[in-house]
Amino acid sequence: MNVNILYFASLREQLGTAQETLTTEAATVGALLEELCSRGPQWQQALCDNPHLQMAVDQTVAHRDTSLRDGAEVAFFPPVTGG
Amino acid sequence: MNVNILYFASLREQLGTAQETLTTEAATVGALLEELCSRGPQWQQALCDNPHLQMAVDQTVAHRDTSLRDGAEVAFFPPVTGG
Amino acid sequence: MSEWVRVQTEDFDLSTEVARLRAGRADIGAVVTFVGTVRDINQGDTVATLELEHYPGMTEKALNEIRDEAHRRWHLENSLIIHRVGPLQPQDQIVLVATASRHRQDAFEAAQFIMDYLKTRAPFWKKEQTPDGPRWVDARDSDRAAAERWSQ
Amino acid sequence: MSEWVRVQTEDFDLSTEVARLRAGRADIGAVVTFVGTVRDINQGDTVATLELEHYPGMTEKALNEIRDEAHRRWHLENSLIIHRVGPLQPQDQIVLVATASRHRQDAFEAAQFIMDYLKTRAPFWKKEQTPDGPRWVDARDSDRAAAERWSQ
Repeated sequence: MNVNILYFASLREQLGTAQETLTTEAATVGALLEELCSRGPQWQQALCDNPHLQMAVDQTVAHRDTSLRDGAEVAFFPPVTGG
Repeated sequence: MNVNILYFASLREQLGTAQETLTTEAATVGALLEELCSRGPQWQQALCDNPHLQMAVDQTVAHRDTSLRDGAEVAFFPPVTGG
Repeated sequence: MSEWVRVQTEDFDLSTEVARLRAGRADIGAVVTFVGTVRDINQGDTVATLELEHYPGMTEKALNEIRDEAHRRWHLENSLIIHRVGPLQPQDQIVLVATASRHRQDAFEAAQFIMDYLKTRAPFWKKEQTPDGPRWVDARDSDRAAAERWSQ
Repeated sequence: MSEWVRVQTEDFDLSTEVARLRAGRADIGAVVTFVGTVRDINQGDTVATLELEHYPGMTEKALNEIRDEAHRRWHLENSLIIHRVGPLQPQDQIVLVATASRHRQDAFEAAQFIMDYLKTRAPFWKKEQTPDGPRWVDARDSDRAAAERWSQ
């Protein structure tokens, strides 16, 4: 299946990418994270070693055990600082 | 001594007076109230029988035992309802 | 009358007053305003007009004391109180309280404190014109309770 | 985007927005507004400009959810949230939350609730330009604590 992944703010800058479409077998956000972090230390550090990492699936706050579906929009971002 | 007495809102309407200057020997607001209430049942009811009566001396919230001085401004009024 | 406490018959403009409150103060991060307005219904009856009476002199003194107390209790960069008097219609603005601070908690709490104290300590009285004739508005127990929570 | 939740680059006018919030609602007795503004100093450093990034789509969804929750928890006649994005300067307005209710306690509490939830749940991120270069603003523990007090 395909998922559309978005990166925001400091994560976007650290990873040098704002958006990608990935073909994956990951059933959950957690499995998708493992797949992304296997790309190298930069990904490991920004995503898997980041205790403050926030995530959303289809624009709703998600967790590592949130399920993915084909065509899902997955977003990773740091804690929000608006207002 | 002379005191200047002000009546506000519903009290002003009940007593039919907004202001008077009174020559009195009353040493406290309480003594002044007794003097005013001796004028008749209308005064007794509006002032001395009124559990919600508020009072001020020289534009500061006062009580029955607050002292009076010559030239003092004494005010009687109901609970406030602004805002 | 202080620059930051006004009792007036005229209406006020929120944007103008907030701009004045903030002018030249780049350390402000939060502005809270409260505007009280005339409702067309009170205690089940239609209100045609409202007349606001006050005690000139003591009113300004009481409002300044409330404002000073708010500045003692919270870290405020500035604050403003405007209260109208005279005849008012439904939907008219009655009162403006505006507070400015670095962080929002100070501005929020100080604005609530000023309103709670104003409601129970500033000598204003409201008289409503209803279909059954004029009546003086009664003080509310809920206002007394709201003011008491700030007692130290 | 809902009529009462807006994400925009343009500035807003407080009086205009409050007039729109109140239009035709004579049962409103209390309007509380919160305006967040850019401070020229943050964490000890001079801030020259601020850039606000957001997550288009999720932002509006999150703000609408926060607004709906406020209407479930308090008796509100209306409310409004406007949040700006893009480059901002010191003293610029960032966010407006406005709440209108019959009695002031609802408006005050709902405005605080919306701000506390917005600060911790709406996907906005601030980047400051300081003399030492650009930096992403850190989330504040005090904002997390403020949001937690509304947990049921």
